[in-house]
Amino acid sequence: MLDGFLALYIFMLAAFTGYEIIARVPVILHTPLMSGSNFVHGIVLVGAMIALGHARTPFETALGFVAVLLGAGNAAGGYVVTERMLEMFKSSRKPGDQA
Amino acid sequence: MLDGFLALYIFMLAAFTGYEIIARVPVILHTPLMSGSNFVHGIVLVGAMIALGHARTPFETALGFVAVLLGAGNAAGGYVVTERMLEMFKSSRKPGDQA
Amino acid sequence: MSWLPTLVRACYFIAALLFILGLKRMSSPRTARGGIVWAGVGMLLAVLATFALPDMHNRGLILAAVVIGVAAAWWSGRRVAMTAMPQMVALYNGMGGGAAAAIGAVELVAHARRAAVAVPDTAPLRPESWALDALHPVAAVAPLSPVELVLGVLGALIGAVSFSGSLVAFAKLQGWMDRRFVFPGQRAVNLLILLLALVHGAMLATGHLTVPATAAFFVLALLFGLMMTLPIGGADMPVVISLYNAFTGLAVAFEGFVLGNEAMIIAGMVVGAAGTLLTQLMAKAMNRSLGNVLFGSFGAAAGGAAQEIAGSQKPIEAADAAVMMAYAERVAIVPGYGMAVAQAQHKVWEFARLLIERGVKVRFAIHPVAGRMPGHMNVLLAEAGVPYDLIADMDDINPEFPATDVALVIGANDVVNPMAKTDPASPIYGMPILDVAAARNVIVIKRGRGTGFAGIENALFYADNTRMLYGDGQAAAGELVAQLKALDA
Amino acid sequence: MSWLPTLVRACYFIAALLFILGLKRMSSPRTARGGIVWAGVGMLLAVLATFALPDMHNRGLILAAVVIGVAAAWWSGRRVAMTAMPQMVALYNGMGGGAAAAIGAVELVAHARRAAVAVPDTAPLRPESWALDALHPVAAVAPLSPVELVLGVLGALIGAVSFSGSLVAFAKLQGWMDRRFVFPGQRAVNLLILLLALVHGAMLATGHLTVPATAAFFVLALLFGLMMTLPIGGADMPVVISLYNAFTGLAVAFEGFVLGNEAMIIAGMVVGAAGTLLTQLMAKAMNRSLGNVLFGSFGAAAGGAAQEIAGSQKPIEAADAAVMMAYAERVAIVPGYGMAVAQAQHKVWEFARLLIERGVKVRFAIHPVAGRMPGHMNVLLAEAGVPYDLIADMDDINPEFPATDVALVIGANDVVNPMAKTDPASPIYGMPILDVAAARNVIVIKRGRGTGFAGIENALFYADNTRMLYGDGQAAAGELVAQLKALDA
Ligand SMILES: NC(=O)c1ccc[n+]([C@@H]2O[C@H](COP(=O)([O-])OP(=O)(O)OC[C@H]3O[C@@H](n4cnc5c(N)ncnc54)[C@H](OP(=O)(O)O)[C@@H]3O)[C@@H](O)[C@H]2O)c1
Ligand SMILES: NC(=O)c1ccc[n+]([C@@H]2O[C@H](COP(=O)([O-])OP(=O)(O)OC[C@H]3O[C@@H](n4cnc5c(N)ncnc54)[C@H](OP(=O)(O)O)[C@@H]3O)[C@@H](O)[C@H]2O)c1
Repeated sequence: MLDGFLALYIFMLAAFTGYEIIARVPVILHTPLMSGSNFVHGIVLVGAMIALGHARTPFETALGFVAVLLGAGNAAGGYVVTERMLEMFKSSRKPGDQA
Repeated sequence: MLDGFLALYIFMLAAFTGYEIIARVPVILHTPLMSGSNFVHGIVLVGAMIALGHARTPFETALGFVAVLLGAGNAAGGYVVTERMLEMFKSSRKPGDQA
Repeated sequence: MSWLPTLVRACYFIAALLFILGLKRMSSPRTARGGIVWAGVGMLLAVLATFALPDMHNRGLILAAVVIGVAAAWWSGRRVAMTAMPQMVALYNGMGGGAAAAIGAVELVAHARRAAVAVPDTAPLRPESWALDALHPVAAVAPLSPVELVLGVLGALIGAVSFSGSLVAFAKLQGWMDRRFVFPGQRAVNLLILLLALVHGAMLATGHLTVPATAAFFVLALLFGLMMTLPIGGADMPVVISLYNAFTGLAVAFEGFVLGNEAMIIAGMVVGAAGTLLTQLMAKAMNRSLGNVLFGSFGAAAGGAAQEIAGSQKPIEAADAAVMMAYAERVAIVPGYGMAVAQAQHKVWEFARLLIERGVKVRFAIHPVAGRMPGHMNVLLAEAGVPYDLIADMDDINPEFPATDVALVIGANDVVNPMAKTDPASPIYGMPILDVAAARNVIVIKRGRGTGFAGIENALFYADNTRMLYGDGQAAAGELVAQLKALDA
Repeated sequence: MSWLPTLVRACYFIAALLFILGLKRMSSPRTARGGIVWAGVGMLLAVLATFALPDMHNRGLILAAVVIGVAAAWWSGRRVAMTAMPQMVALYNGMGGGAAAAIGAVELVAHARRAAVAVPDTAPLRPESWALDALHPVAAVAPLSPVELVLGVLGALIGAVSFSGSLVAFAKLQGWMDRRFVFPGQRAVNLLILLLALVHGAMLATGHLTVPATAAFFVLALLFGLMMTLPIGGADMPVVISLYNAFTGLAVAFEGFVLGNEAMIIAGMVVGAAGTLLTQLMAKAMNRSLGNVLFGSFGAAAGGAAQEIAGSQKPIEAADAAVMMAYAERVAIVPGYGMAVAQAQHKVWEFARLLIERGVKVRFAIHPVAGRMPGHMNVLLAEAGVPYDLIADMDDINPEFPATDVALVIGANDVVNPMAKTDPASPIYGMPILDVAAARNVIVIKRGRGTGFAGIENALFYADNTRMLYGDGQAAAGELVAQLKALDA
């Protein structure tokens, strides 16, 4: 339970941080932000690498391989799609002063 | 260093949380919020109580006593003053719909 | 403890910091573009650091999987059309959920193996212990603690639901699955599946880690994600995708706890919270509650007591429409999904510029759910180079329609359908709409008599002051441009 | 580990949660009042839980100190006038900083004692170990770790600076210290003191914990807080208090790390970050940079090449002023510090209500730094019951002054001084002001020829369209009310 508390604090604070970041975001950014946060949980790739890196049995190795494959897809795909969506904001930044 | 990292994470996340809470606060609330956060660090009282509770020598006890005294002043005074400031917002909440 | 793991943890810390800062930047239009780069740098750092971890086996396999996964996703993400973005997000999000579930499976299997050996592993057998030290200093070489087991199982459940659910969402938006899948008693069946999955999960979490139970648990979880998503209409998919996005975040955070990996905990939890709020905001923009999206019966009433519409659609020629707008004082352009399909934004903007040069006051009126994703129209108009100050929100422009000479509707349907206000039997009843009917004249560009997303008739097209300009969006806009130029020549 | 410490930690967790939620509520006008109650409940919970900790000595002393401290602060906080609030915040904040410094001192002394004994304490000798387990499982019974020592010393330094600095701020605002304390080479001296304090701190942190070094460290730290605050003018005090508030938060977080107390870490850090941002916002509202506030020479140039003002002040009778406003179409009321001093807000609102009843459009124009604390005027007007929608920000109302018939300035001076725009030698040069001079007529209520906070002349009072209504704010407003009523009778 001891360590549980520290984890609880981290969970709580991370939740507040995430919540506050999104609060008051304009509608126009909903989809890019969804995509961006989709990219961020691509960090699951790191966990998948660790899982595969410590797999002992063939079954664990196979599962770990799938995990890394999927995780890599999440991270790379999330990045490309978000980047493409946000690229759209480039051209219109010049004419308008602020949004 | 191990535990240092966890502390670092907590420091970072708490800082983000605090920062985000204040961002975009109206001028009218600057002073009450300053007072309110002044109250919140009155939690130092808890630390002072622990320090006094574990004091061994008379000198430590004296220091601890001062710490508790000051901490209690911070907490109680911060509460009263903030409460009085915020009470002002009561009357005007009714006529105006929202601020 | 050597310096290497410390260095890796420092990289993780920086990555977590960059993720948060990146998301912060992404939530403001001015800094949004830089945000994804920051987050990307964080990701790169974390992945490279993980490669450098000591005591990692299967390095070749890891590299292969990473390369294949990245290459496939990069390639597919680069080449899809802009309009297909939402389903790609669903796809990649499902992958993340699947990865979390697979990690949970590996951990459960490894836990069962270790528990079977009875003697706890020695350090080299479970070398990731360095990462675990912090959160459970004593349990490092022992099997998972009860809290870890519970969170690991929960993470696997949520991840699996997100995986299969996101794939269904992908298939629906991709057009592979046109029909909604509904049958009587569906809710009860879904609830039963969820309950069964939870029961099996509880078994796993309390140490009954048999192979059948594990398999059944994952099958049930995947089935639940499938069944839960099948009955939801495609119109609600962006909200559902956002929800699964939050799910995946949570699953990643929980599996991060099991692995003792702080970067996963924090990134996952931040996304979990941010995604939950985002889901609510998106549902709100469509004037729906989240519960209504997930369990409601959108479209179920459609075709029922649908209101009869009197009158006929009155066509107009491009030349007449161009003249009408050329001599108008105020024109509001209302784009919708059709403009996206026809990729007509460039032509539309060219037309608008010509009008502006003639002194006409032109504004673009954007409904929050026009198109197929929130901000869809804004993104397209931004691509075409329309300045922000010409783009008006629904709330801003609605009071201005009565003073507008011509409202040019291009490929929009549901978002300008007055029946949302008048017909309680309509599936879009209650959705706030753009009040174009209040404009002096309305010109509607669409290909024919096709309905919009909700699949219902639109009284606007039959109104006295409405004229229909039939044709593909891009072609019609091009013709308007040509006519306008001809006017001056 | 018994269940009691776990319960206490659970209480701390809830307290931290309530603090954050409370602060969140306090940052929106609608929910602000509830916010302090939430935070208060959290504090109560944390304190009660701490009393229940096992192995606490000196319970009687603790109770006595708590009762005395709470009673004194409660009593003083209840009875001060509303206008004295800022200095009370400074006082209580200083107390918090002092408490953090004292905790640091206790920990350093105890550390020295333990280090001297050479054998580590046994568990009952340092029973707070339960709280330390989490952050440093092994070091629990050993002396402080290097990181803890460094953070402990740093926390003590920051806390001591906040303590003495806040007391100076209190004395200045209370009017006990009118003169700013400046001498040549002041910055160099201050820097030297800080350096010496840091050197002594480094000694302590590296284990040279002699009594003289410890004493010197604290004396230097307190001295630095004093010297740093003395040269700052009273007008900048709210910003400085906010800065020290953030300091105290940081100090509390660092000492919390030393004690292994998560509630302190989180509450302190949240306040540290929030306070830093708030300080910047406040400085920005006064059009100053933080560096300029801390190291600038506000008012130093005053009296130098001050611009000569031509013309004379033209008085007006209350009866004439009342008639003028009674038949005006638009009236803007501009309150300032004088209204707070005279407690005239109720009379002013009564007068405004009478005008509104007669059909006059009345608005209150609030400058962000009118009065002596940000939001001072808003608080007073809210107290009197003025609805929000009659209150206008500077940015909103400035463009409206040219269309305003009468601007009624009551007790404001610096915030309506046009020399902020015209006279680069003026100490308020560059501060944005309320543009009352643009109104058709200006009526100024003040007692005489007293200057405002910046101590400079005001060209507005000599303008052609300005009339002076001399008198105490409350009396003058009362007379206006009476004259207005007489008009109808
Ligand atoms: N924004 C979101 O987040 C989101 C997500 C999912 C669903 N939705 C839903 O999608 C709908 C959006 O409304 P909307 O008004 O934008 O679109 P809509 O109601 O789907 O209508 C699109 C119209 O465009 C026309 N069209 C299609 N292709 C065209 C082309 N190439 N050239 C010209 N016209 C073309 C179609 O008529 P023809 O076939 O006759 O040409 C159709 O009536 C709402 O019901 C909303 O709830 C929104
Ligand atoms: N808001 C903040 O955060 C803050 C904090 C600290 C300092 N400041 C500074 O304070 C100043 C605020 O400007 P301000 O225009 O509100 O006030 P001000 O410039 O201080 O002027 C106040 C005026 O009120 C008059 N007055 C005093 N007592 C009165 C009474 N009983 N009845 C009627 N009039 C009375 C005084 O003139 P007579 O003596 O002739 O009556 C004086 O000219 C700015 O310089 C600002 O930078 C602001």
